[in-house]
Amino acid sequence: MDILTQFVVIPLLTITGIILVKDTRQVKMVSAIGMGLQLIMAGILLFLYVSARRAGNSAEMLFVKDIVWFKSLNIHYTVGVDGISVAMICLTSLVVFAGIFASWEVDFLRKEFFVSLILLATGVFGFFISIDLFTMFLFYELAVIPMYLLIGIWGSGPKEYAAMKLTLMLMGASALILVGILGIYFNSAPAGGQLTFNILDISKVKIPMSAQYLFFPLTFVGFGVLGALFPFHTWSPDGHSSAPTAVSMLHAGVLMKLGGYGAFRVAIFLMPEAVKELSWIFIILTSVSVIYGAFGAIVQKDLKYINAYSSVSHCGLVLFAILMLNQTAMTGAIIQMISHGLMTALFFALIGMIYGRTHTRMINEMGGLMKVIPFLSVCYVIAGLASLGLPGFSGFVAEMTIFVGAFQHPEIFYRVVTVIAASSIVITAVYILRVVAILLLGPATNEHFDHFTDAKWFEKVSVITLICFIALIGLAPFWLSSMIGSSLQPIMNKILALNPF
Amino acid sequence: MNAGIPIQYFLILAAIMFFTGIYGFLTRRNLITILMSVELILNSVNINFLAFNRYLYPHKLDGMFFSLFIIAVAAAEAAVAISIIINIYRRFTTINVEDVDEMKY
Amino acid sequence: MSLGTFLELRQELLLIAAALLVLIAEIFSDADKKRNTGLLSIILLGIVTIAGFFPAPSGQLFGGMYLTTNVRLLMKNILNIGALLVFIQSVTWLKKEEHCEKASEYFLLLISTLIGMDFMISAGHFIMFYIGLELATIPIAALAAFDRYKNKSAEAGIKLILSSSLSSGILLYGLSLIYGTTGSLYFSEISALFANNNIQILGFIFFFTGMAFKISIVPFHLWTADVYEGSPVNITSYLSVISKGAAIFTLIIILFTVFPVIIGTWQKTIYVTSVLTMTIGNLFAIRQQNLKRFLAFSSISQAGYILLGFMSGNQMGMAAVIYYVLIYIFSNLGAFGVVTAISNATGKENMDDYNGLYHTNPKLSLIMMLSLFSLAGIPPVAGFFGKFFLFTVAAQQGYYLLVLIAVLNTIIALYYYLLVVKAMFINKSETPVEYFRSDFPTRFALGICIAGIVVTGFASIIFEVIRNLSFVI
Amino acid sequence: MINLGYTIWIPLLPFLMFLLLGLAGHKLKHKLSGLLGTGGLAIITVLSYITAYKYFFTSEKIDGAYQKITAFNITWLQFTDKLHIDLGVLLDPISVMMLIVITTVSFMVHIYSLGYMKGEKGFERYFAFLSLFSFSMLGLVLATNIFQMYIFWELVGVSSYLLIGFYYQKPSAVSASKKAFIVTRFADLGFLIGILLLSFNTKTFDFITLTDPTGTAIAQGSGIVFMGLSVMTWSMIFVFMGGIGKSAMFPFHIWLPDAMEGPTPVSALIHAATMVVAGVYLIARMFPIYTFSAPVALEVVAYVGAFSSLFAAIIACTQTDIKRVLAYSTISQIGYMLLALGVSGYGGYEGLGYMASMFHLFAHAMFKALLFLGAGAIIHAVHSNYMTDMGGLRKYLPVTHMTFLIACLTIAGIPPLSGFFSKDEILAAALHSNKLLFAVEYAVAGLTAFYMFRIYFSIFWGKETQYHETPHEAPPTMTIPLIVLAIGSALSGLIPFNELVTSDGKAFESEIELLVAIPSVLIGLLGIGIAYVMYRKETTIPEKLAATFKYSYKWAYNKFYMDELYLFVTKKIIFKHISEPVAWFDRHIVDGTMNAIAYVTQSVSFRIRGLQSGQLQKYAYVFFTGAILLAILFIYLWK
Amino acid sequence: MIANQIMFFLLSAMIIVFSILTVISRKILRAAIYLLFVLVSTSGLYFMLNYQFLAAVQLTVYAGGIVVLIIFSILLTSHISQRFEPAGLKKSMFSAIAALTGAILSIVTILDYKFEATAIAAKEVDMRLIGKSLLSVDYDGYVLPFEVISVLLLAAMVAAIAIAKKSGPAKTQSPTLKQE
Repeated sequence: MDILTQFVVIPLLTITGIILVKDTRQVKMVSAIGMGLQLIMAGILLFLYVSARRAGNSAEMLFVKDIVWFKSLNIHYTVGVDGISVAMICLTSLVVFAGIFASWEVDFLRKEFFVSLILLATGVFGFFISIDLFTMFLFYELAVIPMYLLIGIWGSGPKEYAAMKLTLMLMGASALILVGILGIYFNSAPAGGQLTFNILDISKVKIPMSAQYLFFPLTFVGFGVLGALFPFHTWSPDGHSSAPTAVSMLHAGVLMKLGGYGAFRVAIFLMPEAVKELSWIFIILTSVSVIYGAFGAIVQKDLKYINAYSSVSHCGLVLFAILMLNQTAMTGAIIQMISHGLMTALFFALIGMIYGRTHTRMINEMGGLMKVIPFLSVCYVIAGLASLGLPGFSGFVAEMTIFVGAFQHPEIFYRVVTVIAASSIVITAVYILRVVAILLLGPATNEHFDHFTDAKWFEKVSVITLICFIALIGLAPFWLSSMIGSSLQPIMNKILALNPF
Repeated sequence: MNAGIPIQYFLILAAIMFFTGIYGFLTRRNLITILMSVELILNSVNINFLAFNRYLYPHKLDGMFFSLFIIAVAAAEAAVAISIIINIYRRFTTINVEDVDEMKY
Repeated sequence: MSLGTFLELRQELLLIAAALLVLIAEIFSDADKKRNTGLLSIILLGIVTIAGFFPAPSGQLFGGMYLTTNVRLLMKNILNIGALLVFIQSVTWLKKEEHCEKASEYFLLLISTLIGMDFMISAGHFIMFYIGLELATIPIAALAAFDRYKNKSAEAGIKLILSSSLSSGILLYGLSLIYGTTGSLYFSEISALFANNNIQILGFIFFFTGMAFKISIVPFHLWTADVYEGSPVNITSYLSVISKGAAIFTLIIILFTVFPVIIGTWQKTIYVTSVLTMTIGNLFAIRQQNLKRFLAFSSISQAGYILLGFMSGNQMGMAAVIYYVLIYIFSNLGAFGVVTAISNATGKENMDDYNGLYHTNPKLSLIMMLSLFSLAGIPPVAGFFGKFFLFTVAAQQGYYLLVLIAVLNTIIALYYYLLVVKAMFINKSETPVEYFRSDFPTRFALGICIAGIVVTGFASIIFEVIRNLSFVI
Repeated sequence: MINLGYTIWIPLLPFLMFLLLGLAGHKLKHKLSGLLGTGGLAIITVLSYITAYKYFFTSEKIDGAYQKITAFNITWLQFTDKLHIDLGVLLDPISVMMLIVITTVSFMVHIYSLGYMKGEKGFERYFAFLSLFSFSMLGLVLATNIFQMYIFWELVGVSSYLLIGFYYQKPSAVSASKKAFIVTRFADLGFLIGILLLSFNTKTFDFITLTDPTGTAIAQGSGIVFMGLSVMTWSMIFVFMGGIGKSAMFPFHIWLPDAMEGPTPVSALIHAATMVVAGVYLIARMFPIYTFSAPVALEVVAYVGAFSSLFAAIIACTQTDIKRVLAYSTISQIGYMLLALGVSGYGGYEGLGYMASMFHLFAHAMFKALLFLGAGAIIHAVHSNYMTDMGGLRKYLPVTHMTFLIACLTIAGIPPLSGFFSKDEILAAALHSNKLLFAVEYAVAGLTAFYMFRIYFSIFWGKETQYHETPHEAPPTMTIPLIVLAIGSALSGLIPFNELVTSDGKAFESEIELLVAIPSVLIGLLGIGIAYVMYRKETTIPEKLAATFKYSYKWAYNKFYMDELYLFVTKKIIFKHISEPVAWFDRHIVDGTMNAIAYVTQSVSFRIRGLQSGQLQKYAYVFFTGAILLAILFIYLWK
Repeated sequence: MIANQIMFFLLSAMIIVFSILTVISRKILRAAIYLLFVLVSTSGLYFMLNYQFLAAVQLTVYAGGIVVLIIFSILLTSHISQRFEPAGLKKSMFSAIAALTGAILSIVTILDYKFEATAIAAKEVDMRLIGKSLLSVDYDGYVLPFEVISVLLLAAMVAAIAIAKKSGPAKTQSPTLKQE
């Protein structure tokens, strides 16, 4: 079996294992082992990828495996990775791994919980390795549905409402995507010949402009919903706030990245001409997302809402950057995805842990936690600092790459919008520091808090793993950036060749 | 036998009968009269078939046979319908169609 | 009659033979052994089903009155499989005291409807088609009214038989007009003589409404919900999958072979009605509490999606429709199987009764969930593939707007499917359905459904086979 | 070429120390962690002095000019072929000078803190943060490119945030730290935009390329005009915005006085000697671009500096919290430096302002750190920040008293202390360039002398105050740094800056301009005299004066209501009129739309239920009319 | 006006009048009788069209079978003298409009079309031909439908039995009639 398919197979085997074990206590171990293995696999993949590139393999996608599936429609099971997918796979395995540990104390229907969680992960992994639009779409939908159960069963607050809203909005998004990919499919051979779902093959032809005008907005908005594009972001705050910890982590950390990645792989990559013509509309929307999300976060009282809005803002930046059709900005977008994935997963993990102790997420009901649970609080501060783009953490690298890249755009409109988007860094600082100040600093407000215990070992595993990687990217971004950049190079060349500015 | 009568006459007659049957189906309250309306409808179709057959395609017998089978089917249908109607009467003690509406919305 | 003729006709002949055997068994068996006729019917139908998979020659019999091709055979096989599943699911219900003596009638009627459907599919002549249609309808009406002591059952029966007679009246009127303008009732001759004139369109529309009635296409669907609710559960599932599937098969065959000339008209017709069907079906389904009624509306909207596959007059559309019906049979029978099992065990059919079902009957809940997801078109179950191909067909013809409407409708559909999932998995209940162990037939049938739901999608070979067979309609 | 590669360890060592103390500090003994931090700093102080020696006295000069040496450089993040962030060490006169300043002051502060922070909870955290700060500050001054500078610019910001909020359980400290961070962050946005503009025009971040007077970067970009100013000017103004924020110039000065909530040694290090002069350093670093490409921006620098210095000096006269007075004094002095840069030219004597600015920076670092540390010793002794609680302390704190006096004299510009020389040269430079600014600076010089001696007299002389416990002189760990710094302040005037730190690296001749110097000394003495009269003994003059200039006093006392203005902007405008409406909009309009869709679907579903009436005939009616309508539609309407 | 035209119009008038009476009569038994008249008149039309066999079938099966069945069922379920409430005005109005629209639509469409008689000579429809066609397996032979309809009739019979058959102990006693 090829290495990429294993990313789907290992979770499935893990699920089987979970179903088979009798003792519910072993469920956790099985999941942890499975996802640990997955993490190791991701590491191996990264290594293999980098060494293959070093060895001079300049194919656009590596480890390509192509199996004809539905022959008559030319649907293939095609997997392959470039630097971007490798990065996303690593991110996913990290977040899932951390998520398993963050949900160590789930008791209610434990087996089902971990099965759903890993099923969700399967969908995400499958999505990232696919280079066939059909399988990509299949895995996308696969990832959405476990979400419903996870939020609906193990969530809190108005969980049923939130779960339903989230699912329906995401499926609505997938409706647009479906129409989009069908449109792409039927225009994938304008000069006659075999229609195809293969992204690489489609990218070699020019989809007729009339089709692009129709299908670019559809696919972009479709994936944009998942990427929390204004005004379709509203599933995100409610969904996050009701979801259990690990689900929030996975959701904000990984699932929202499907949006950015998909928009990049499908909407932008396949229809660059339309991007050039229509990007201004979406640039406006995304920059609204960026600013709006940040402002929205300022006045929220629920920790998860704050982070949900912050995710809107950060993910808006991803979509913003990929629309720039500029290698640097796109590199930044990919790094931002990874960075945001890690940061927000960390945030949600911490919020979950804090909630597990205080049983509230309202910041004004808490205070002075730094004194009682220093470890978690310090981690929260670190997450906050990373989120506001402090150098040394991944957020800075991502944001700066985006801003510098976007600012190289030859048209003044795009540069002005870049400046507007850049101003979000200040607003981000405002809401992050507000939370830190109210939640962690100051005198302890509640006597009950005094007997809290600090993080347990599994919580530490979860949190430290994430922090390490955030810092790793922040301190040594060059390898990631060059890996992604070199993967983007051929794509950009192709786009620019088709579409010279 | 039918000289001087254009085919349209038959067709119009059938149409009138057909839509009278429809009207009956839509307005009669008694299940049995509704069934009778159905018979009107089927009868009108038969007239159509036969008229077409005789006027336009007299060398074949499709229309006639179709009518024949329609009559047979109508009989079977009527039998089953009537047995159900009787059952309805036992259950509801009425065969007023408007009262047979336990299930709705 | 040569052996070849027999082989071509074997589906129908075997079914007739089966019907007669059941009848004889009924007549000559003791009163206390009558329930064995159920077993006999299942075995007989099983034999027929298996026999259907042996290759058979294509061709026409009775001067073109009866046509058989591989794809028609496949359709019959699919219906047989579905019918067999319904048969198996019925066993538990028929064991009840008030039904056990009528078991052989039950099976006899079902087999005769199956005969009707097979003739309908194989028809090469409108008389054959009409008789098949009625044979597939009239016994069903009796079965709907089967439960003699329930008002709702009688009501369902009368609603079905009267509606269907009205619809067949209109259909016949349409056929008479078509006959009047073409002079033939043979499919092959009509298609050649068809011109796009008003009277023929009128005839076509009337014909279409008759079929639309069988498929429950809006606005010809109104009988559906009431009949589904009132009928015994197994009859409901039979109606919703087998009857509907047969009608869909027949309609697509007739549209593709008899009316290719007016493809523009029927595409428009189907465009309008499919949008209506999906939307209205979904809007009604949202509010349903009774699960049978709920599944009735869901099956209406499913019919709307299936219509998308009609939009292209080519074999791809044909294949997509057949494939979807196959999946739909498995999915819907899965869902109905669970409803049946619970209804048999507890008599509960309302959504509230399903609250907390997962905690008492996890397996049934999971089957229900998978079936509903398949109906909703969620991967990895087969419904996803089926829907995708249907949409592909419509998109191929450039009907992107229609596809978009359809996909948006699947969201509404997903909403109400999730309501059931929510009831089973999320809601809490003071008085949940007690744990019970279903008997073997139920489990067997559900197992097959689940296997079908899972395998049909991933095993692309199934779709490819269907598609290759679809070249000759 | 001399080998200076080891200089990379100068910033790295504190970073390692930070990691060590941050990750494992809570497991170490307090004393050990303090000593570790201090020891690390001792090493890099020595390294810095060696580097300074090597650079100034052994490095090769070309054309008599000091060269910019890139001692170390790696590419950290590649954006495009030309644009990349490097991390490295750039040595040139100003960065080497800053090395000396930072390591010296930091080292002193470390030693001082060992005594000052003794027994505090979070001792090791404190030293970890200090190490982080040292790392960041050193990285900032040694930056080889503007983006590296921005990175460390942010990092010093966050270290400052962490240190201001060191007493995290004290609400005032928490809000002060938050304020400091956000205000500077806002300014940094300007810096970032400036960088973006600059890089867009010049396609480089590299300082050497950027500041080469004959290079392409300076030649480029000045042509494009936007709103009357060249793009280069705009970008330099934006870059300067970052400087305003960090250096607490008007209107971003408001965070600095509040920042005094942090431990006093922190104020000495960060908010007096090093971080706050980063703005000055930034302008000095970019100076060739300012003079050649963006003279207008340089003028802006001058005016902002002049205004801030005057403005802060006035406020300083009215404050009673000694740390706040010192904070305003810092603002005022930094205004001086910026003014000096703003009026400077490039090369030779033209660059007098530049040299003066750096000179003043150096001197200021010494004496202001000394003042703060002295203030710390005082606060340590009397447990209060307010001079109303103090008086007559000269008896109790002799060492502190003497060193404080030296510092006050230095800042007042009394010869032969260092402040005299540096201030004199600033004034001279201003005189040659802009008479108005020159006049302002004279006034500020007087005010400075006045307010410094105001606190000096209030603390050490003034009324005899009764203390709960008799104040004690600080321990040697605290007094030794005072003495060292006092010596530094006194003697640093002797360093020949005109030979070492000049705008083009070449030495030039400069001498005391008596015409400028004598009046300035006199003005200083005048200020001291007034303060002597008013505060030497307990008098009512201050109250009377305050009553006379009631409104202006009140305005000045309330810092011209700048804080209130900021509060208004943040609470009223951002929170009330932007964020809350946004949140409301999101809940009700955006979310509401989604809910409305669901609601409409539901209610449509309810409305049309009549269709399914249960009436067979109604069904048939719909059936029939449906058929008829379809027929009409497809026969007559849409064929 | 020749005899057959008179005949035709007479039969047509009867059919139309009695059809209408069938659907509006307020007495159910009368309605059934009117229906009988309609069916008989129709068979007259069949005679006119020279389809004697079918006319005979019409008379026996329809008039003799179905109508009798209907009358029986009427007797089982209604009082003979029972008068119906007339259909509601709204209902009649709407139904009439719909039916009229449909009728107009159909008639207009039918009249729109030019029917052209075939030139091929008509076949003499005698019993032999009918019998042959009915049992022929070739083109224009109807043996298959003929066979299948026997299944249909069997099924209908079984269906009627299945509905009527009592099975097991009744849970609820049927409220009125005791049949069988």
